[in-house]
Amino acid sequence: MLDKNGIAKRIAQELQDGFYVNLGIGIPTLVANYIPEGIDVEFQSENGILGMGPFPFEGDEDPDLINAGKQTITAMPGAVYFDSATSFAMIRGQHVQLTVLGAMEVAQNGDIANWKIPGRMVKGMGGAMDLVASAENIIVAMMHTNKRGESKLLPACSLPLTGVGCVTKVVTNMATLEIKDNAFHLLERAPGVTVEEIQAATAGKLVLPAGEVPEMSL
Amino acid sequence: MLDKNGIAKRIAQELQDGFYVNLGIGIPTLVANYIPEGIDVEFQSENGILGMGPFPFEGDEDPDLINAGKQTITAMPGAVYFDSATSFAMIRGQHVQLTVLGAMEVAQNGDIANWKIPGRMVKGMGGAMDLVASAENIIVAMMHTNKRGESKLLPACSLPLTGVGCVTKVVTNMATLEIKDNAFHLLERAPGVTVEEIQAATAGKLVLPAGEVPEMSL
Amino acid sequence: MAISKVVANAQEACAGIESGMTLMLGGFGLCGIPENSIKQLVNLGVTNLTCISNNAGVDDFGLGLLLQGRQIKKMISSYVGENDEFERQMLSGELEVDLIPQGSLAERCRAGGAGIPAFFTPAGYGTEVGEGKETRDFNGKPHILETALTADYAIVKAWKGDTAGNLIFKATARNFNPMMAMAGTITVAEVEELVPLGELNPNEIHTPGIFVQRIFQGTGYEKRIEQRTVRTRG
Amino acid sequence: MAISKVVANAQEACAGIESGMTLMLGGFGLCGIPENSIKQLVNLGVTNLTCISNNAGVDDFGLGLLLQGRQIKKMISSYVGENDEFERQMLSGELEVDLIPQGSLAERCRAGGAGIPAFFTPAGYGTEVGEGKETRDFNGKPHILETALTADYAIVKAWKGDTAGNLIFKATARNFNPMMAMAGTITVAEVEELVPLGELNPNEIHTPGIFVQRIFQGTGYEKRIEQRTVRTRG
Repeated sequence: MLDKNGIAKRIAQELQDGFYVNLGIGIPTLVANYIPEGIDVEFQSENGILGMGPFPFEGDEDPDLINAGKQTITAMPGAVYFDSATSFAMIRGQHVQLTVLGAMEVAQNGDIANWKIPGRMVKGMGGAMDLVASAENIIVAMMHTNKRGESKLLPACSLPLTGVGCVTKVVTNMATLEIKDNAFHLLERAPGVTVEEIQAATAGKLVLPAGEVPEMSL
Repeated sequence: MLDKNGIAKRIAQELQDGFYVNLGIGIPTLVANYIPEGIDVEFQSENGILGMGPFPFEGDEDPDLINAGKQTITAMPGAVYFDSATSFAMIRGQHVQLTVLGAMEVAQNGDIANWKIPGRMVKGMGGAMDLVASAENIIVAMMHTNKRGESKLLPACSLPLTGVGCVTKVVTNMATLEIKDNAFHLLERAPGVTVEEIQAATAGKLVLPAGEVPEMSL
Repeated sequence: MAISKVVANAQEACAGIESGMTLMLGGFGLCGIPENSIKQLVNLGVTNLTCISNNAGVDDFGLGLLLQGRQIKKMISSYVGENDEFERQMLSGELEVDLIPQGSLAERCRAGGAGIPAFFTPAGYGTEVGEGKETRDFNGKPHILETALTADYAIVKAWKGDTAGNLIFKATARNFNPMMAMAGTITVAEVEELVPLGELNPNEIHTPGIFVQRIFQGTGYEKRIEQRTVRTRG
Repeated sequence: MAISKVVANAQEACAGIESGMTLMLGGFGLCGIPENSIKQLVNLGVTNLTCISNNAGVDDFGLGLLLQGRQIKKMISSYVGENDEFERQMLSGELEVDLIPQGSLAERCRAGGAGIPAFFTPAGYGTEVGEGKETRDFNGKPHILETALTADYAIVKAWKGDTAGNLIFKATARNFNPMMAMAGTITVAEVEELVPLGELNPNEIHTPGIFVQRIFQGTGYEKRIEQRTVRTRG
């Protein structure tokens, strides 16, 4: 079973040289800590920076320099600042090659719900709806089940949708899954997790590969 | 009868303190030479400058600094450069208070034609269609008749239109006219021009004021 | 001579703002918000405001101050997760809320300023956001029609500005400020530093002064940090 | 580490451009045009091009060079008044021409780069430009629906650029270059000065490198002036 950092580490393997990447709040943010050797990527934060660097050293925080999670950050050499319209021109115009988002629910057809629990949590969608409607390569990073132990990989989302048919891959604490043909296709098991455990924790349609299910190599 | 500079001088009287102004190619460009005392205006050129100044001194020409007529220009203190999309955001968004344009024909309903003579002259509309479709205050600066002596103030335009029902005022070598209620309303005579001469040179519906027609004071 | 937009302070800059008006307020979280003008709105005591702003501040800062005083009737935002009072007023129905995808919010403000009354975007298709909106496929992909946003007053915060209203923003404090500056019938800009005409490089200006009607140099910027995140020195 | 976009020269930058492709070329008149790349297009001898560019150069410079060699099948422009060969080919029917209002051209390129497939504008309503296009009233005023433009290659010219493809333009040589940079499947940027990473102020960059796939430092810029207009010293 992976922890949050493990999920991030696994997703970092999806980074390719030359990718511009948007990382959502939460687990996705951690992906930046595991960029593979010899790979050049740049991180876009939708509030208006490309070339986002690590958190500042204590005392170096600049209130005018934050990421989309409102955290203080730094800028890498070659970074650039821009306004919100330009930022979403990058996103909507598909200039960002990889988007990593958290989710409350993912459906077997690629639907995602991550912005609203009616009558209870009303935080807003922020940039998530633009991201999922536009990106061609969307990976969801999340726990396989919620706090009550219920599967977050569903036949259909029960919560209000953020986007339809858009998620291409899901990496959880238990598995890596590809979404296609209206099903979750199991690609990898997390270390120490059995196929049976994944089956039990997946409410949506799960398709197993012909042979063995490989364990993630992290 | 006015010459081109006279027309420009008369139009300059329409400038008000705080106006952003777009001047078209030709006679309109000359308006900048006659800004009334004590009035602050700024000239926008749609190729990407606000705060356009006079032509440069010989030897100071910068090929990267031109106006929409491709003429070398200078920038005033407080000037700003921007891209074409932003430039037309200013125009389309009605942030420019006065637009002065040349025309081949103006109709009594405010239609204007100034970009194309079918089968003969095909230069393109440039920014004129955006300007006339957006501006609320459009003055046409032109000769009252064409080279063949035919009226350019018509019941209806015969040439392909640049915009519909948009011209609010016309200043020619002979007169100042307001367009409203589907007619040209004569406001002023140019020095030495009689009402009869204006009537003879105006093919569209001409409405005379109740009393005397004042002569322009230049 | 360039047109001067200078006013003395937030009081003069906010003159004319009345109850029931629609305001745009720049900023992302607490970053790049017009602190001086927000305080003046509290002082003015205007109510029934419709506020268009990406966020709603925190309970005791930014737009949260207007929420505390029940000055806001309706918020148009993309994310309001940092404000308990907001959530309370929203869930209780005291506050009308229109939540909009962040990119659509930015583009709708720009459109409002640029004379584009409506545009198609894929964001929100198939979700609550798309309900009741016109849908059309382009290149085989569904899009929804979104309309422009404008405001009686747009209130923005810049780093530097000159007397002609030209603005330069700093780092990610730029965010929504440039588009909102375009979309106000009256646009108020407060700046950390107001400089004389000609001091800003015309190549480096983010918001041309034509979009700004009033500018003043603010005072006492607090620039509160919402999430102070640091790493330890190695 | 930022992603490097550097190629050696116009030859490498234009690799892959083939006959029949759609190209966007920045510039207004002869101001801010990609001189090196245009020469390389002449060298490549590619034909049947669709060129999207505000103007068509003059007879012996800029896009006029491609017209002389009959390399262009179709031009999409707003104003072509300075080119006799253009007018001859157009009136004789050798050259297809789509004339577009300048603001719509700029906005359609931006839309293409920004994932906005279509938008409404008042420009061209009631004229030839509006014929056959969807019309709709907003606030009592008629508008027409215009669609986004994209290109196989967008070729732009900047003043300074860094290895990550970030661009800064000079004065009015900016014009169409930033929007076209957004709208190319492959965007080529030629710059007068290519600087190392970190040398450009991230606050002053006009075109973020994400929009640029290839960048090189051009040589021998002629920067021809179309209308040299001066005043005499007093």
